[in-house]
Parts: sequence; C-alpha cells; structure tokens
Amino acid sequence: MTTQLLKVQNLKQYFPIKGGVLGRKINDVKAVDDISFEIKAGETLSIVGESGCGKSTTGRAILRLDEPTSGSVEFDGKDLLALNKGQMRKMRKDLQIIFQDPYASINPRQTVRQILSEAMEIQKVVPKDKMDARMKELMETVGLGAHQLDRFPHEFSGGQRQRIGIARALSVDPKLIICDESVSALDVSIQAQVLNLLKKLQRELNLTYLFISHDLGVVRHISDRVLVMYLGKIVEIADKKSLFDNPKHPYTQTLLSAIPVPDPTKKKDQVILKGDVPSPIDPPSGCRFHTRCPFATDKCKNEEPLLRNTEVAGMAEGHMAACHYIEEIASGEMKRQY
Amino acid sequence: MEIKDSIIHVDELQTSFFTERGEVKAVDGVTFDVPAGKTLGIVGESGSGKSITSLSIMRLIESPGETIGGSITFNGEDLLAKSEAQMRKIRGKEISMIFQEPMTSLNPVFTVGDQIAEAYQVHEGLSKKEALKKALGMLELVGIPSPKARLKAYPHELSGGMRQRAMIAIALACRPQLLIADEPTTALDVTIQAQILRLINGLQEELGMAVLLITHDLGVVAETCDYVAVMYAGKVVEYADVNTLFADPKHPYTVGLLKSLPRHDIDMEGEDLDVIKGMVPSPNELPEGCRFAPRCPFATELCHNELPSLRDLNDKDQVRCWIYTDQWDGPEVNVQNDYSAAQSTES
Amino acid sequence: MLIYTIRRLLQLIPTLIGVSLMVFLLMHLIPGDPAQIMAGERADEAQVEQMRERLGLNDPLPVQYLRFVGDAVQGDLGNSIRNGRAVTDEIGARIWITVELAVYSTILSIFIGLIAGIISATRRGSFADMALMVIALFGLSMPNFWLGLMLIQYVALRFEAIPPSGWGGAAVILPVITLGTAGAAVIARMTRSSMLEVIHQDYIRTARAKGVKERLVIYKHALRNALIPVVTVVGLQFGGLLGGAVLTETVFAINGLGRFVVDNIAARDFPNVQGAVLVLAVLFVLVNFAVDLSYRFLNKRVELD
Amino acid sequence: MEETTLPAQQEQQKRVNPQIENLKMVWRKLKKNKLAMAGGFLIIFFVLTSFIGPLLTNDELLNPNVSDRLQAPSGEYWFGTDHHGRDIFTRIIHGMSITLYIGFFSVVIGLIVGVFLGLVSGYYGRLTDTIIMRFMDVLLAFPGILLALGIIAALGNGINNVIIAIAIFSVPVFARIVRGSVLSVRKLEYIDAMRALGASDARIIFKHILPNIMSPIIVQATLFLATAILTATGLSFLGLGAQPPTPEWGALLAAGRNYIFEYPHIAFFPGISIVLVVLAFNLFGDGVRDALDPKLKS
Amino acid sequence: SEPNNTGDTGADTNAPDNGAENTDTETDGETNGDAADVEVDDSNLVIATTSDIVALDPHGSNDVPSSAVQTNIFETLLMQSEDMELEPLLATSWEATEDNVWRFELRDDVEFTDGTPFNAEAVKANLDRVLDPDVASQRAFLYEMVEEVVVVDEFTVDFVTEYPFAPLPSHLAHSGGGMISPEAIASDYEAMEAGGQPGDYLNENPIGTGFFQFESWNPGAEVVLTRNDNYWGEPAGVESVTFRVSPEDLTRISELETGSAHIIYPVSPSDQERVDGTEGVSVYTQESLSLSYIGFNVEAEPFDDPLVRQAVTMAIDNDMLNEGVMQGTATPAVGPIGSNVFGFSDEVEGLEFDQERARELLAEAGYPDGFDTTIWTNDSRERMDVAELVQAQLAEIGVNAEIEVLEWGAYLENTADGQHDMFILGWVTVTGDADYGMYALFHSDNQGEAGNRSFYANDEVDALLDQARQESDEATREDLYEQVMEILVEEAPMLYLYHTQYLVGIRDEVQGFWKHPNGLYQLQDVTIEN
Ligand SMILES: Nc1ncnc2c1ncn2[C@@H]1O[C@H](COP(=O)(O)OP(=O)(O)OP(=O)(O)O)[C@@H](O)[C@H]1O
Ligand SMILES: Nc1ncnc2c1ncn2[C@@H]1O[C@H](COP(=O)(O)OP(=O)(O)OP(=O)(O)O)[C@@H](O)[C@H]1O
Ligand SMILES: [Mg+2]
Ligand SMILES: [Mg+2]
Repeated sequence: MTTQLLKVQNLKQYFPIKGGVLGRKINDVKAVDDISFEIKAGETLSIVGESGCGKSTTGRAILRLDEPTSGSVEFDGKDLLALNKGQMRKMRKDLQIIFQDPYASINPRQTVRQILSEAMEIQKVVPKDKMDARMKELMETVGLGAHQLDRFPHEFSGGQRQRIGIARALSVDPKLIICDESVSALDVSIQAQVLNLLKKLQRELNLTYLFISHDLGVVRHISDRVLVMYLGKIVEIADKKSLFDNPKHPYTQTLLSAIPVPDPTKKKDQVILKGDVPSPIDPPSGCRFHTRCPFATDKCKNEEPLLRNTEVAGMAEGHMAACHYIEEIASGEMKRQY
Repeated sequence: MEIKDSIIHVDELQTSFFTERGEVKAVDGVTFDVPAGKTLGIVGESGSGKSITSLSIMRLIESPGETIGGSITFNGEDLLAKSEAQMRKIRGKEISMIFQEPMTSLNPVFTVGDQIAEAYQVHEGLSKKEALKKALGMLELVGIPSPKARLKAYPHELSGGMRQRAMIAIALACRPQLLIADEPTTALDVTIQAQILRLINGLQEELGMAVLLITHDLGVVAETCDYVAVMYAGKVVEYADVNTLFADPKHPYTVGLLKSLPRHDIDMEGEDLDVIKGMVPSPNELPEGCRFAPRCPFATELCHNELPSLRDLNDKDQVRCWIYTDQWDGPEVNVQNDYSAAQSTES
Repeated sequence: MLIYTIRRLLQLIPTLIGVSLMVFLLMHLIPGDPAQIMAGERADEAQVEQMRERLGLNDPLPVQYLRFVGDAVQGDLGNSIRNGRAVTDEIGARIWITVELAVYSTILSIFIGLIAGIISATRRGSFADMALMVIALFGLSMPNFWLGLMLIQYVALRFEAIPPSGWGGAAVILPVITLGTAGAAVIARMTRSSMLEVIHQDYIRTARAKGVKERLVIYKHALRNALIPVVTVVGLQFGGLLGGAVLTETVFAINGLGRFVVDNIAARDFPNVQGAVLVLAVLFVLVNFAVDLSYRFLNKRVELD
Repeated sequence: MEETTLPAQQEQQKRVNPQIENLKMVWRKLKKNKLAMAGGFLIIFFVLTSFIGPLLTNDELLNPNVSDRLQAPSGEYWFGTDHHGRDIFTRIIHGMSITLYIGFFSVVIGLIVGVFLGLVSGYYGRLTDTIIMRFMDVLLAFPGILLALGIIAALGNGINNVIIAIAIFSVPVFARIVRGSVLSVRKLEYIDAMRALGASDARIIFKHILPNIMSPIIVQATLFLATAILTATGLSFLGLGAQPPTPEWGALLAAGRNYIFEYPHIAFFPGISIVLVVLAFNLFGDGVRDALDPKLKS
Repeated sequence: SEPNNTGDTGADTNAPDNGAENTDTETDGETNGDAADVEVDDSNLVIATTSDIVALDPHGSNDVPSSAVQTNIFETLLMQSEDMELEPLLATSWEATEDNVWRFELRDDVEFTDGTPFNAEAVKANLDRVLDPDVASQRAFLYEMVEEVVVVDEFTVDFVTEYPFAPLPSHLAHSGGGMISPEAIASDYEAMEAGGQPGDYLNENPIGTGFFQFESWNPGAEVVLTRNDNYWGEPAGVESVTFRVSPEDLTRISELETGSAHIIYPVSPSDQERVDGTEGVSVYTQESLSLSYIGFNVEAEPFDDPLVRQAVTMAIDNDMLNEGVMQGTATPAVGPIGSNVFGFSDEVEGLEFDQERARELLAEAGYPDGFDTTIWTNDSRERMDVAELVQAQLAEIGVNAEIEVLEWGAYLENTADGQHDMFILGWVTVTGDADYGMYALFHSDNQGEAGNRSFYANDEVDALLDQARQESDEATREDLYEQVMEILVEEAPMLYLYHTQYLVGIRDEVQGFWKHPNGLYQLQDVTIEN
C-alpha cells in the first residue's frame, strides 16, 4: 500500500510575541514556516534538526494541540483543520502521540489500568466487558505483564513507563503515531529495547510513524524517510539511504559530520559550524542557513531556495534539498569558506 | 595498576548517601588514573555514579552524602586528607570543574566578567580591575565573539553555547592541571557540541592540562578521549585506552553498550538492535555478586554470588569480570563475538 | 525596561477602575442613609430630602459613580458628609502617619527577619534554627492587637519614656513593634526557605568549585539570589500594612488612615471611606508595582518583555 | 521475548497507591518534625475538645452571675470569671467550636471559589485569565481587613457574614496559587496526551490537573486557616462578628481588654487560646509544607 | 542652627555666646511649639476622650464631643449651674413679656474674637442661621418654635414663638445656642454661595466670644484651643487646652497615669477603683442628665400589649444591672427623667422587680410560655453588657431573646424604621427640662427618627406634653409632667434602666475642674498646679 496517509501542506505555526506599551502583538516566533510533506501509510518519516527548529511544533500542529496559523493537514483524505472540536475529538482515535519524558507523560496518580481504560472509554473503542481482555493484550504487546496493570507509574522504570505511554497510544487503535523524542530520555540500553518494540509494533499493526528526534543514529535505525529541518523550514527530505549516504544540503552535511562516531579509528574531517542557531523570531533572509553556511553567497542571503531534486547531482527520486548550489557543491566546484 | 605520570589516581573510591531509606552507595569502588596532559573519559548510564565521582574528587559532596572509603592522590597528595581550607586552594586553581547545565551553573545575578574575575581574586589576590582584565583575556581565549561587551553581560543574555564557553573560561582561568568536565555538552545541540569539544581539546593542548571528561555518549568518548573508564552501578568495570576499548571491549557490559547503540554511520538494514535486557539496578537494592550479573548473558553462579575485582588484564587495561580470571567456571567465551548469540538464547 | 514600566502602569488602570467601582458599590450596599445621618437624628423628611439632593444622592448610581471617578481623577475626592471638610484634606492629615507606621514596621521586620532567616538557614537543624522558627511562628500566631495591649500593659506602664499611645517620638516604638512582629516572622521564614533553596543551586556549586570561601558563598552568591523572592514578600507586607494597621492604630490611638476608615464606615461618611480606601488601594498597587520592577531589576533572569 | 522478563525484585513489589505511598512519605517526614507533630496534636486536641468539651462543662456557668463577677482563677473557676460572672474556662471551651467553625468554613468557601477560578483561569488562559486575574488584583488591592469590614457593614453582623467576608478575601490568594500550579501542570506531557486522546476540558481539569495540584492547596488552606482565625478575632475586636453572648474568642478578648489592668486573666486566657490554636495550624501547615516540598528533602 | 539675625555675616555662628541668642531661643520656642511640644507644658491642659468632634460649627453637629469643645468657644445667652439653675451669661436678664414672647437683655461689653461687637443683631443672625432650611442644622429642632427674632434695640432682643413655649430659656442655654460672629456667618454664607457646604467656613474659622479661641483641629487626633486674652469676663486659667482623641480605655488610663493627659473621659466603671487607687490621679464623678433605656416596638407583637411590656419591665432587676454594668455607679431610673431634670416628680413609683408577677402578667397577656424576641444594640460596650444581662433575666420568665449587635449607622436607621423588637439606647435631657426629655421620646409627632423609636402614641400623653411646653407657670408644668410620668410608668413604652454618672479621670494637679450634668467640661477656672 502506498497511499498517502498524511498530507501536510504549507503548514505555518507562528507564536505571537506580545510587547510594547500596550502589550499588543509585536512579532512572531516563526516556529514552523511553510512546510509541506507527506507520509505514506505504514512508513516511518523522521524529522531531525537541532533544538528549536520546529520539530515538536510540527507534530503538535498536526494533532491540533496548538492551532496552526495556516496551512492544511489532510489525514486519510480529511482536512483536520476544518473539523470542529467534537469531530476532531472523534478523529483523535486515529492519531496518537508518544512523548519524550517518561516521567511527565503519564499521570502519576493513575494505575496503568486506569490510564488504559480511561483512554478506551474516551474513544469508546471497546465495549466495557471486553476492556479487561484488551488491556491484558495491550500490556503483552508492549512487553509488560498483565499482572502489572494495577501498578502505579512510579513503580516502573523509565523504559517501562515509556511502554505504558505506548500502550496508551495503542489502546485506541491509531493509524498514525507521532513519536516526539520518544527515546531521547532513555539510557542507551533501554533505548534499544524501546526502538525494537516500536519497529515490531509497526510490522505487526501496520502503523505509520512520524518520528521526531535529534539523534541521527536513532533516526537512521528506525526511518524509511528522513526530513531535516532548520529554523522552521525543511532543508532536505529523502529516503534514509540517500540522506545518509548522499546528503545534499550543506546543513545536513555538517550535521552528519558533527555527530561523534563511536569508533576512534574513524577520525574524520569534521566541519565545525560557526555561531549559534539564529532566533526564529527574526530569521535570516533568503536561505535561513546562510549565516552559518560555509558555502554561502550573496544569492543565499537574498533568495530563498526551494526544495528541489536534481538528477545532475545524483539525487535519487524523492530526494529534495533546499539549496541554490546543490550541483556546485556536489561537483566540488564550490569550496568551503572555512 | 598505576600509571607513572598520572596526575590523579583514584583508588577504590566510595561515596554513599545516608538517606531515610538507608545507605545509597552511589560510588562504590571507582579506580582510575588520569595521565598528565591526557583525557580520560568516564562513560556509564544515568545513575552509575559519574557525577558523584567527580564531586567526590572536588570534595563537594554535600550532606547526607559522604566519601567513606578509598583514596584520591593528586600530585602525590591524598585529597581526602586535606582540610577544607587546603581544598579551597586547590579548587579552581589546580582542579577545575565544568558542569552539565550551562543554564543553571552560572550565578544569574552577577555578570559573566565578575564570575570569571572572581577566580583570579580568590586565587591570585588580584584587584577587581586586574581580574577583569584577565577575565577579558579568558573570554577571548574561549572564543566568545565581542568579548568586551560580553564581560558585562548577565548569563541569561547568552546562548547555551556561549554560557558553556563562559563556564570553561571560569574553570580554566587559573590554568588548572586537571579539568573535570561533567557532561559539558549534553545540554547542547550537536553542532554546538562539536564546537565546545574542539575548544576543550584545543585548550588542553595549549595549556597542557589533563581532562576528566564525563559523558554517557560513546561517540564523544571515541572522538575526544585517550583513555576510557566504563562505570556501572557505582563501579568502574573496565578501564582501557580508547582504541582498545572500542576495538576489543572486554566487559560484557561494555560490549552490550556498544552493540545496543544505533549508529548513523552504519546502516543496520532493518535489523533489530542488540539490547541489554533488564535495567540498571537501583543503588539501594544492589545485587550480591557482580552488579551486572542479573543482566549479563554469560553470568554463572559465581558471578551471582561473588563480586569480581578490577584486575589488570595487561599493562594498561583493566576489567572487573570473572571471565578473565582463573576462577571462571563457565564455558570458554569470547565476549564480543558470542554476545548476540548468548543474549538471544538466554531469554 | 521603560516600555515595560509604561505598560505595567497602563495595566494598573483597570485594577484601579475595579477598585473604585467596588468601593463605590460596597458603600452603596451598606444600609444607612448618609443624608439621614448628616441631617441629624431629629431632621424631618423634607430636610433629609434636601440633604439628599444636595449630596447628589438622588442621581442614578452610574451618574454618581462617574462623578466620583471624574472628580477623583482631578484630585477631588469630595467632601466629608459629617463635617464638610475636603476628603483629600482629611486623608492628607492621616496618610503620612499610616505610611510612616508601615515604613518603620517594615524596616523593623526586614531587619529582624533577615538576620533571623539567615542564621536559621545557615544553621539548619540546629537549636538556634528551631528556636528562631518557633519564635517566628509565635509572632505570626499572635493577634497583633493583643500583642499591642500586652505591650501597653507590660512596657508602657513600666517605662515612663515610652508613651502608650499616639504617634511621634518615642511613641512610635510600641506600635511599630506590634505591627512589625508578624512581618518579621514572615520575612524570617521566607528568607530561610529561599536561602535553603538557593543553596542547592548549581551556581552555588560552581562558586565552591572555584574555591570561594564559604562565607562569601553564602553572603555573596546565595544571599543575592535568595533576596529576590524576599523582596516580593516585603512589598506585599508593606502593602498589607498600609490597610492592615487598623487594629494597631485603634489600640494605640493613632490617628491613621486605617482607623479613619473604620470610624467613617461606622459614621456612614461615604466620601471619606471611598476616598481613603481608594487612596490605600492606589498605594498598595503602586507599592506592588515598584516591587515588581525591583524584582525584575534584581532578578536578571526575568526577561523584560 | 526478552522484554517481558522482569527483575525479581520488581515482581515482589507490593501494590501501592501513590497517594497512599505519598501520604506515607509525607507522614514519615511529618513524624520526624517534632514541631509539626506538636501542632497536629494540638489541632486534634482542639477539635476533640470543641466537640466533647461542651458536653462535660456545666452550662450554668455560662449564665451571668453578677455576684461572682471578675473572680481571679481558682479551683472553682479555673480561668476566673468575666465581668458578668461567667466562667471563662467554660466560655472558652464553648467558644472553641465557633472559632474553628469560622476558620474552617471561611477557608472552605474561599477554597472552593478560589480553586475554581484559578483552575479556569490557568487552564483557559487568554482573555478568561486576564479578566479573572484582574478581578483578583482588585480584591487583593483592598486592604484585607477593610474589605472584610465593608462587607460586614453591607451584609450585617453575624458569624456567617464574617465567614463570607474572610472567604472573599481569601479567594484571590487561592486563585493565584492554583493558577500558578495549573500553569506548571498544564505544561506536563500527560495533559497533552489526554488532549490527544480527545478528553474533554472538564475531564482534564478535574481528573488530571486538580489532583496533581492538591499539595500547594492543602498547605495554603492550613496556613490560611490560621490567618482566618486571626482575622475573625480582629473583626471581633472591632466589634464585628459574633453576637453576644456567643463566646467567640475574639469577642472574649475584646471584652477582656477593658479589664486588663485589674483583671488581666480575662484577656489573657482567650488571648493565649487564640495564639495556641493559630500556632497549632501554623506549625502543622508549615510541617506539611516542608514534608510536601520535594526541594526540601532530607 | 537658627538663622543668624545679628547681621554678623561670616562670623562664627556656632559661637555659644551670641548676644542675640537669648531672645532667639524664646521666639524659636514659640514658633517651634507645635502640638507635640505643648502637651508637656503645664499651661496646656490635655483632655483625652473617645471621639473626635464632628464639627466646630455649633449648628453643624449635635453630639457631645463637639459641644464640649464648642462651649468653650461659643457662649450662650444663658447657662445652667451645676444644679441646673438658669444663670445669665451673654444675656443679663430675661422674661416672658407675652405668652409667646421672651425678651432678653444683652451684655453690652462683649466682642467676638474677630473684633465684631456682640449685640442683638448678632443674636438674630445666629437664630436665623440655625433655622435656615438651607443650612439644615441638626439643632434646628431646638428652636423650631421660634417664629421670629426681633431686634428691639442694640442690646435687647425678643424671641417670638409660634405658641407659648416655656422651656425656651433652657433651650437657649444649650450649646446649640452658642453665639457665632455675624461676620463669620456672613462669610460662611458666601462660601455656600460659592458651592460650599454649610459650615465649611465656620469649621475652619469658628469665631465666638468664649474664654478660649480656636487654634487648630487635626481631624481624628486633636483640637487645640488657646486662651482668649480679650475675654470680657474672668480669663481662663490655662493658656491652652487640647482635646485629644484616644479611643481605647486602656490607653486613656495610661495617658492619665503617665501624665500625658490631665483629664480623661470616660473612665469605665470597672476601672474606677484602679484610677482612684493610683497615686496622683482620681476619679471625679458627676450625675448626668442621661437616661439609659430599653425601647420596645409598641406597634408590633408582642410589645403592643402593655401587659407584656410591664412583665418585661418587672422581670429586670435594675439594681443588678446597675451593679453588673455600671459597678453600682448609676442611679436606677423610675421614669424617663432623673431627679436633676425639671419636671421630675418623686411621687411616681416605678414598677418593682418581681419575676413572679412578671410571669403572671405574661400569662395574662397570653404568653404563658414566654415568646421569642430580639434585643438590638449597637456595639457600645455598656449596651452589649446590658443586653447580655437582660437576656439572661428574660430567660427566667421564659422569654427567649436573641441579641443582635448592629453597626451604629444601621442601628439608627433600622430603629427609626421600626424594624426592631427591643433596642437599647440612651437619651440626654441636655436642657435639663422634662420637655426635652419627654416630647421627643414619647410624643406621637416624633415617631421614628425624631426620637420616639418606641412608636408610642397616646393622645393623652400628646395633649399633656403639648400643654406643658406652652405653660409658663412652673408649678403647673411640674404637675403636668408628673401626670405624664405616671402614664409612662404604667404604660411602660420603654424599660427605664438608670441614669448614669460621668466618671472623669483627673490628675491631682488639675484644679477648678467640674463637669456639667449636660456632659460639658467646665474649663474656665481650671488651673494646673505643680
Ligand atoms: N507555545 C509557544 N509559544 C511561543 N513559542 C514557542 C511555543 N512553542 C514553541 N515555541 C518556539 O518555537 C520554536 C520551535 O520549537 P519546537 O519545540 O518545535 O522545537 P523542537 O525542534 O521540537 O526543539 P527541541 O529539540 O528542543 O524539542 C522554538 O524557538 C520555541 O521557542
Ligand atoms: N543527594 C543524593 N541523595 C541520595 N542519592 C543520591 C544523591 N545524589 C545522587 N544520588 C544517587 O547516586 C547515584 C549516582 O548519581 P550520579 O549523579 O553520580 O549519576 P550520574 O552517573 O552522574 O548520572 P547522570 O548521567 O544521570 O548524570 C544515583 O543513583 C543517584 O540516585
Ligand atoms: Mg521538541
Ligand atoms: Mg551526572
């Protein structure tokens, strides 16, 4: 099946900044600024990028946890943003989210049973009498025992809590799950357990994931396709292989080179970016990366590059990057300025 | 084993917290050397006692914690025997420290310049003015743009990366012989992390100091350290030079750690990751024998019952595992090669 | 900062409108006809009616309210019903006494509270800590009018130099103690808990790691930060004292604004009450505004958005 | 599957409810805090006395008995008699329930209203928040006791009106605290998780937010009880509140003050009773605060 | 240091031996002499009392504290002696020239402190003002029967009344009849024209002829008067007098004992012993013209039945109340007026305390098991005490009375509207004439606000009261009042409690002080001797 399950178009999320004498809106945090992408049913699309680039905001906007400023989010052919509150509430059954913090993401005062039954009750997915059986099944699915149903969150470890969060998301039989840094807070050994579980669930339940992470290692492991964001914009999107083996955007390239590899023999030539990520309040003109880009020219400063695919540079189908100089950089015609 | 030109030698360090629920053995048998001018990385999962180890060296453990055993030899003297006043002379002057959270480690009500200058005032008895002048030099050294203006900035006016640079400036102000960096980049983005790590490495060469780098990121270790100590549940389980450790890890825990790491430079082709089953024991319910035994695919009766000691494997590597001893009662194993198989048959 | 200040000042306007409206409505809810009171016990209906007319009490409430606010903005709070004196004069004669009382009491409570709080925090768990905190709680638990009476009985009557009543000179001692006690207790407790919280912050560890002496760590690095929330409490205290001095003013026969309000509620002298409460509220709001500004000034972390 | 195997100790763990676990923890900490325990025992003592005490005393002693007026404390009259010859001890015992009643109900009413406003304000934010909080500012800008005075003047004298007056000025205190807590809890991911599941606002507010902000509310309530009692006695001192011959303690004190020179016991015993009750609540509330505050651990 | 007025510029002004210094300090002493300094001065008499004055304008208030101050500034035509005999003051003689005309001869040697001469015109200006509806004086009722004031010659004036009104001379002795400078009155009218309130000017410029003149008024704190050195008669004994507000009993006593006040009023009966027992101070007592009473609402059940009222009256032990509330310092009342009031008759017997009889009466009235009712009081300590004791005594005859304390404003309003069952209040027969005491309290014209809060209406009483106030013959008047008193005792529209005494705390060094039965301090002869 290769139908589009989720289609995001021209999504913008601006957070107003109030100020001035009258406390009126004086500016916006342009957290997500006009991004479009699609996710096919059953695949995993990852969003990577540095802190504050708008990854979570994208996820939250899709779920309407924050109302997006503009754009459209089509899910299974329906425009989510056009739904009223009640309709949206029903719709939520199909879209779930798993959060980062295993401690903050479940109510410490409810037992696992209460957590799961409440979720099912809200969406009325199973009749009351079948609930128990369903909960047992869920617990086993996420690798916990049915005997742990009556425990409270504090009796579980971080990894186990994360499984409870997953069980809660699964309890309403969603089609799409947004994983916002779902394994970032876990120790490596536990992280591996949860990653394996997510993959297994996807295979078994034909789930679709929107996987948000800043860890490219994790992303490479779990995704089918990867989307790189910088300052609220998509800079590159490609299937996993193309992106890691053949990154085209200078940002993607430096990002990959900046990540330390756990292999001392592989000492490579690192590109160290200068400066910090600029503020999303007044993002740089033209290409938002130009202030830090080792290749930047005047054109980059003035003209905003569009996402594009060029065969010249050996880009696979569906691989797009937003850079004016994909070809030049690929051919080595353009040299880094630092 | 004690490395000859090591600047600090920590031996069987023990630090516990005496809480209402009983003694928490946060650090319980930590042994390592930091060779002069080199970088030692300490890796371990959360709660393994890395930070407490570093605070113990600084003698900054607060009640209800207490260092109750072992020794810390710095320049031939035992730090644990020093008075508080003597320690104060060492802190910030001979041993400095950078903390994990650049956001909260700087005092919000003083300017960055004041905070750097204070180190000079404390240790070199300089006047405020002179100290500030030297602070400016430090800011330049750590590569903060327009340092003059930053001198008067308050911490909240700086970005995370800048703050961490300021922290480094404070730590390095008096050119210490040993810099302890407790997860200095965990809170930062990868691109900034790369900047900071490079900065620390550069300054290390320039100043010729030794660095104790604490991290949970094996990638960081591989890229920046000369030696590595792996900690698990309050103990060092393996100590080796960095190449040996990554190429030929000995301890099952080290092996498991490396194998469970998803890597961006290698495609797993859809394979599942190897995992370490179970979870880290809580420090107030530690197992009897080897702390790793409950999670170890090779564990035998012996492992469950008796605690192995950290032994020299050769002249530079040490490991805390029964497999490498004469007492080993299990089948012959090559930990690295047999790990995955043992791991899956176990369950 | 300037923009922030202006914006905050503008935000005070709705609060003050609310306050004026509430005072006004409250005064009109209170049973008792001011015209009747003013005309006297023996006035006949016509006289009362005339009085009502003259006082504008026959106008619809909104008209009366607008007139009240309109005049107030121009600095005219009307005239007392009982004696016809301008309310602003009546308030002017008393406000400084109340302000002085509040200021002295606040100074006293800051002085005692800070010292006690720091001692307590730095010797956490010691006998001194426990004793100071028990004393503080005791101070908080004492009805201050009772404390005032006890002070008169056991201090003023024994020491000729300390007058039992009035205001000015040595007479300020007892009321200031009476009023300052609870504040000192609050500040001591706040300082203590704030110190204890700050002392566990990362930057304190940084200072120690720098080799800074423990005394400097406490008094330079910790106290500066610990004082930030204390400032807020001091501000609130001060604001509260302005209107809360009623009982102390009554006990010590001090002719302050608090007692003035009480007396005038009893006398149904609405213009006096309205004016005084409005002035007290304005003072309170301004003090808190100042506190807010100084808080932001002290606390570098708070963005001046 | 390897994930299902769990460490042995995990299996053995008892089923414990976090509320109970939490309470146990708080209780353990409280138990170690001698002052808080003293406060707690005093509160229990006062509450029990307020129920049982009046049954044990001789009600005749509540009636005026001019021939025995202004007696000093003695075997017959433990705390002496007042200016009408009534036994002060008996009056204090009978007044205890009134004092506690005023404290308790003014806090409960203020709490209910304040918590509701705080929840709504914090959860919905924006205009709702602005309006509610501005209104709270207005209430706060009124000097507390003067507001109470005005309200009682408007409503008339009487214990219940005192309760309303005190409750009104406690509303902004509670509302602010609750709002602050709501804002911090609201940020937690499980609230977003509930929204993502399609839970209604009411469910989120009352089931998921409210239970998690109880600690500051409880602490504030205990401490405000002390304030409420003090305020009520203050109002009684000004002659507002309980109607004679109700033996409300503030009224006893107010009457006693006239005899403080010659017969200090009349003001002393009610005064010290007030101090003790208020102190008890302060000690206990303080202890609970410390016990609930994760920052002040150990 | 003080300004150097020796012309010695640049010289060492700190030098101690400056020739001009002595004179300097003297003047400085005077200019610096604000209120705080004057207090300790022996020539300044300090009187500490509970309440501040309401107004200095004698037409602008009707309360004792105000009158107590006003009486020192403004003199009346006549005054009453300690035993309530009328004596000349600004008037030298007076007589009824016709049934409805009183003629007064005035002193010819008196000047107001602003220099305006005192004469018949001045008297007329004052009476016109107090009766002016625009001024709406609270004391207009004292003179409402005056139809016209006729200036006969410069020092002779006629008061023409609507009907023959015998008590007029005693009304003119009331402090409400204090003479204000006509200049000041004119200025006050001007201020009114300009939009001011009546009294605005006078409250700041109270100009009279008295032995003291106004110095300052710090509202809520104190009023200071200084000696009028141009006084026509014997000048005052002290240079100044400060009336200080000190509401707390305890505080006032401390002030007296520590010497920061010379005279305090009131001393609560329970503190009398203490004050008398303290060295250097004592309690001065004076019988008052006041009555404390419990009013019934005779228009509503059950108090519309005289039997019930009698029963309640008989259920209360006045002596016990006197003892319990006033420490026995008061005189139990028989009727509405005391023995020092004109019109009092010792022939009338009050209802005796007799609980047995009270129960019978109740049963007779149809309440064998008693009834539920309320007692209202304001937050006066004395009245609340009364309420508590009465409540306990009523319980004995089965009447269950709830006490409700009302705030003063509400109390006055609600009792004036007749919403009460029983209420506790007082009345001062300031003029010392039964008319003042009875007409307001019992005449059906005065129901409600005007004084008759019992809503008592009895044609016979009305007729007798009307007749008595018009009758000029004293004996006849006394007879008429005796009849009224008899009816009032029998009908018991109110429960007459007692007539209190004034208890004034006074320091031993204060000489020549006395307090008038009408409550006013007599300060002219006071001296402070050390
Ligand atoms: N509610 C909000 N109001 C104002 N600004 C916001 C809000 N939420 C997010 N932002 C801003 O939007 C930008 C993007 O935030 P977002 O959380 O999406 O980043 P992210 O990519 O998820 O980062 P991280 O890796 O740190 O989670 C940031 O600058 C953030 O400060
Ligand atoms: N104040 C304390 N009281 C009790 N236990 C403590 C205290 N501080 C630390 N511990 C315990 O000591 C152990 C070691 O903590 P430490 O901070 O050294 O871990 P770490 O290796 O630095 O972990 P992380 O990677 O999370 O920083 C932990 O189990 C922790 O629970
Ligand atoms: Mg995020
Ligand atoms: Mg750590």
